Amino acid sequence: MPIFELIFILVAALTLGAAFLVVTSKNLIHSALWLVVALFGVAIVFALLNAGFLAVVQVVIYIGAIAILMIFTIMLTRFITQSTGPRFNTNWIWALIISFLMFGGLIWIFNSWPGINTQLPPLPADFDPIRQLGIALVSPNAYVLPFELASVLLVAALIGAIIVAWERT
Amino acid sequence: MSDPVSLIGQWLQNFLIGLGLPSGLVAIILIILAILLIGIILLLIDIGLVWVERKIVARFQDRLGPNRLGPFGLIQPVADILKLVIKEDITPRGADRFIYNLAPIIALATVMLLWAVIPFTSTLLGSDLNVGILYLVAIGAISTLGIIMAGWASKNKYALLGALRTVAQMVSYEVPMVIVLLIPVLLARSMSVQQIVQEQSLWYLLLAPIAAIIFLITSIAELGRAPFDLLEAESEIVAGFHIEYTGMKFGLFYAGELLHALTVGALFSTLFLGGWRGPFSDQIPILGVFYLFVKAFIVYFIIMWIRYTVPRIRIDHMLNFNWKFLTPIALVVLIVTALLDKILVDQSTFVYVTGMLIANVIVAWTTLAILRTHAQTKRKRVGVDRPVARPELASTTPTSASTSRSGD
Amino acid sequence: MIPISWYLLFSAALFSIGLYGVLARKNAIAILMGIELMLNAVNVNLIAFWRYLSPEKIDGQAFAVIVFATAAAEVAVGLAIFISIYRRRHTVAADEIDLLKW
Amino acid sequence: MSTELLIWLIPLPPLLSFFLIILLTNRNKGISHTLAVGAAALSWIGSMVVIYRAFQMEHLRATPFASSIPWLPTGITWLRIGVLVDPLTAVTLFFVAWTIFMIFIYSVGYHNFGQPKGDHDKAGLPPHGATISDAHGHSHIIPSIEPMYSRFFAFLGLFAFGMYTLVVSDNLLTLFIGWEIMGLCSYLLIGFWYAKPSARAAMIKAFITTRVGDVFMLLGIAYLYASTGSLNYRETIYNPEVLHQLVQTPTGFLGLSAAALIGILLFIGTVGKSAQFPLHVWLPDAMEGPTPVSAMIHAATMVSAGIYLVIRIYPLLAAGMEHGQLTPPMIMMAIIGGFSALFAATIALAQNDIKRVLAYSTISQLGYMIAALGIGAYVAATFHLITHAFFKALLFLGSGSVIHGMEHGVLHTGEHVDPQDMFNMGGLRKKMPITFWTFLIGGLALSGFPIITAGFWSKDEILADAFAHQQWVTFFSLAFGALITAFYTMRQISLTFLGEPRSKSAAHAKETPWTMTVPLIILAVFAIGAGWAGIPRDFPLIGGVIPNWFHEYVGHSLIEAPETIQFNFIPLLTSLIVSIGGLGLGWIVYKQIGAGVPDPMQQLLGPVYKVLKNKYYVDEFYNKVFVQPAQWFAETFTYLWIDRKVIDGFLHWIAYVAGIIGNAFRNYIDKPIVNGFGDWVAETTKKLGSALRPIQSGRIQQYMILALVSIAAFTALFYYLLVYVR
Repeated sequence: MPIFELIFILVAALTLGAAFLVVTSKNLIHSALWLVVALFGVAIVFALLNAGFLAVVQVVIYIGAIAILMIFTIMLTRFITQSTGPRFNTNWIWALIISFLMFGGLIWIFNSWPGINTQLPPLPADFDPIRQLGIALVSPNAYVLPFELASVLLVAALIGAIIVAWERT
Repeated sequence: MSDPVSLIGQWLQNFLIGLGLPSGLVAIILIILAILLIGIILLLIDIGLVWVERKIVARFQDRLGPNRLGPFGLIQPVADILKLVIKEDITPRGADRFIYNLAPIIALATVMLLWAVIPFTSTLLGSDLNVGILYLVAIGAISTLGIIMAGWASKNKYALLGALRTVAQMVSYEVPMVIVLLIPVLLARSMSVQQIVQEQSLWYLLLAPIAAIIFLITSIAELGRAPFDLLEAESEIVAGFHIEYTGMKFGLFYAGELLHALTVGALFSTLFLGGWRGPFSDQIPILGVFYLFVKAFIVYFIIMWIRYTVPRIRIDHMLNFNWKFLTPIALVVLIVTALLDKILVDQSTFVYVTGMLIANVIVAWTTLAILRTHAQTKRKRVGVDRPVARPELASTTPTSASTSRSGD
Repeated sequence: MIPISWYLLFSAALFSIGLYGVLARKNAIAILMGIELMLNAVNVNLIAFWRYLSPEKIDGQAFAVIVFATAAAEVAVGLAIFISIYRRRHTVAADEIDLLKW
Repeated sequence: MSTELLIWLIPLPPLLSFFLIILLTNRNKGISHTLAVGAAALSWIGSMVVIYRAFQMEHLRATPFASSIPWLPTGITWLRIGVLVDPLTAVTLFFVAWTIFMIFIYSVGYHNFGQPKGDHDKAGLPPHGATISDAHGHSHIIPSIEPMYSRFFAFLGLFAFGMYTLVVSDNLLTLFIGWEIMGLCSYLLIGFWYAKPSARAAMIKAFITTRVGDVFMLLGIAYLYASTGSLNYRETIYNPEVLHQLVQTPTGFLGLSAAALIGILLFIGTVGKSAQFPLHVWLPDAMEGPTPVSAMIHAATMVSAGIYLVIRIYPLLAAGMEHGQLTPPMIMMAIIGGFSALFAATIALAQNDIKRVLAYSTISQLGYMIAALGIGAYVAATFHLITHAFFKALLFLGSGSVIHGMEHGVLHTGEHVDPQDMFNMGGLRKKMPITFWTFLIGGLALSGFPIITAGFWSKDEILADAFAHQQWVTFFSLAFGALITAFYTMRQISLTFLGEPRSKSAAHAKETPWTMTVPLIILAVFAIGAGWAGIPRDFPLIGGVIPNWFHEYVGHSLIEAPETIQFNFIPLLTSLIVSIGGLGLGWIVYKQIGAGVPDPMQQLLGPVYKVLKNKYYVDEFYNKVFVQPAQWFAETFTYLWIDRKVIDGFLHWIAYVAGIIGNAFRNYIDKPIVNGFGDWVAETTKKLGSALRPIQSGRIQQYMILALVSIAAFTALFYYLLVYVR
């Protein structure tokens, strides 16, 4: 069914374009908004991959929290009326070369992987990723330890962020 | 007979296939038609809401409200819309034009997107997402984005301040909101909104009253309505994020806010008041629409009631209230509910409900007791005479001194 | 149907764009955005591999969830640091925050 | 409680009070003196119980109260320490307990407890008085409380511990420990007012002088231990076999036997402690301390300890005595004792300080005892020790009371007179009646006033013994000493109490509080009554009315009880004549001395008076012979010649040579080779660092780019190496 291919190509193009604008946009707010678009595109890609839960979580966390916090920080840290100066540092040409090298290297590595042309397998009959994920995250045989560590990390980050940004008068 | 909407859909599908269109295209056409239909109905209701809001405000404020155009001023919203449409559309110099124009659209669109997962009847709903609850949260996050875009793109300091307040408020209140949203999920054992409604043979308001109250409070905060209307506080930042908007762009914000209020009512009804469930709603599904809207309007009325009764709170109080009160109590309620559910899951319905209720009452009572002692100590601390540099001045103006003290 | 190579190509491109942002942008927040893009690319890869190679196991998604948590923590701390730096030095340009040289 | 355990416990309360006061209650004067007096009372009660039980015992000599514990391991044997109460200990304990307890009580009043704090009083100086205003608005200066009151009681407590330890111990080692504790306490207490230079000098003098004796005593103890392997009295001194063996052992030193040498060494300790000639010089100076200290050290306890030691080791001293032939130590004792008795008594004639007179009197009386022991009058010496302890303590406390009363007068009148100078006193009998009567009793006891006073009986017994043993030199010197004693005693009493006041202060003197007078009265009772325990059986009229209990009882401390001497009228008449005569002469000479009149003795004796006044120039002699040569030796010989010239010169030479060698090393090895290499390394590192420094730009993105470029380069390299080269 060519419609999925179509959707994927459209979304991928949109996402990559938005990502490109994220890193090149002169205005940081625009960058942030393009980031939102790119993240939304990734969410759609997740949905296309039958990971609905992650797609929605992507929107909640990345757009609802991360992107908005970034915009918030941009607003707090920059005089919006002022010119923002040069976008790139002096080494941007090196960065460009390395990025292309990285892209080429990744493509080369993927290309040398024998499973590169794996086709989409059918979904299992009892496909219920949310239940599976929930069980996996709290099962002692699976990911309960990383999950708990992640929660500890989040709490530490929460406290750390408060301490770091605390304005001591 | 029992489900006219489905019948119509069936008929339309057959009709279009009869016209010789491919079935895929027909499905897409039908989906688009359904989306349009819901959108149009919602916008029409929105127009009605203008009248309802103005009329009820007037009653709260001991006025008559609009009463010139049409019976009971029913034509007044039309006049309002006409006024907004014919007003000059101003875009401030230096504004980020694209974002400036995009913001009101997002503001209204996100509200309407919420309706995609709200079930109208047992059969009639936009999409039965298996992550429906998360979808609601996600869309709420995007609505925040709309306000930020508006505030930033206006290139106005007040607008920017409003936007900053928006971020602080909405991101904060999302936390307890998501936590209490987990309680219906927990009780229904599903994140699907339809599933939650179907599980509510007994309203979750009875099983989780505290969660319901917290959800209502946080929803009002998400709405940005009084007492949480800091993002558009007229007396402080003129009009906040939509200060520069005129004409129909402002109209979109306005419509979005009104519709959002009703949407919150619908969500609250769905999650805690049984949604479309009511007498005979299983036999005659179309009755569900009626029940849903009746419940939604009741909640909407309550929201308005609060809005016109309670004054705006200060921003630090707003944040303290969220982080130091709502979030901890939401966590406690979640843990208590989860534990009780695990313990009582095999008991009879009566025991289950009573246990949940008692647990909620205990949590509420404990919270109030803690609050009372806290307030008493605070009052005592404030009430103590503090050493002052010039006592003769302190004694001459005792009232002003005491009021300024009680302020902190 | 879409073969996995499409997703891999997509994630590689996204990763490289993010890397460029990280390496080339002056503004520290923009660098953070680049990092987010890279993390997203990784997540796309994870989900794609999960979907194509072992949809019956949930490991890929679990990894992605933990990447989400890490990303959130990283952003929270990172932004707090930027605000703190901005208060002291009135800049968030990464190449001006160079007190730790020599 | 068993008697043995009780004996162990007797010394402990004062020690406990010492630590409690020092560590805890130093700030609170009331609690401190309560603790100290309470501790003294506990020890007193314990002593009384022990003495009562000891007096009840029939055969205390054969089976004394004794108990011991192993203390120090000495190879395969243990050095045991323990307690012992035999008759001698019992009677010693009796007067020790009483006098210590009385002195503790007396100290409370003497240091003006209950009076206000002084206006300008400083720690280390006697209190100068406080100004108060009475109801009529007049301001008076009254005596003020001692600033270091608690400290005084702490020291007294430690002192009492030392004395009790000395008395109850059953061996020479613990006796020596108690002895040395008392030495330390006398040092601390004589220098109690340490801000006075004279007090500092006196404390050092007392300490060093007694140290001379103590060294010899320690030698004696060591010799005894080396010879017998034990220090226990009952195993050595009271063991005939051991004594016999010691007597048989020659030492090769002046032909003395071991017993004699040990006895002499131990006796030298006593000479130091009991202030016999030639180590007597510290005692008069020690009057710088507070008067209770004088009473404690010079009457009741410390000097008595010296006599107690000699009495205790008497069997050792007398070992080898055959048919009245005195042993060398005894001859030495007789000579030193007799000489001291006469010598000190003559000095006392010319002293004006009320306490100094008593100090020389003490030396004199101790000389009596030593002399008595030297002629074998064991019981008489013990008897005189006890009676003397009581009446001399009484006299010291009485003199303290007089000084206290005078100080009151001095403060009242604001006169600048010495409150201790007898020529400033006079007529105090009306002002201070209790002090007068008790002092009179003490003085009469000291002079040996016939029949009623304890001093008469004890002194008479010594004279009788000397007469009976036909030691004529001793007899006459002691008799003459007794005459002088009676004379200066009367001189003291007359000058102090009789006649008219010779200063305004004396006219305004005031009786002291009850805490001071009550001990005086109690001691006065003993000053009279103690003598009745030892009235000879053959004494005319009253002999045999009271049995001569003392002679029987104490005499049994020895293995062979000394035989009762035959009664003879000559010594009795002698003692009557010397005492009445001395007193009468004193009365005649000193009955009326006006203010500002010089001492009649000055005209009577002429240049001799000057010699006496200056104590025969002994201090000056010691200064010339010992102190100044020692200083010259230290300053000139040791410091200037040996240290500066020889030792320093050698060291300077070594330093010079070392400097030359060091310079050579430095210039030819260290600088060019070691430093050169080190500098080269440092320089190279520095250059390298400077060259590489720009890499660390502080810009994180540059670091990342560098890292990624490196990764890319290394990847390419490894790929090339792994894939193409192989």
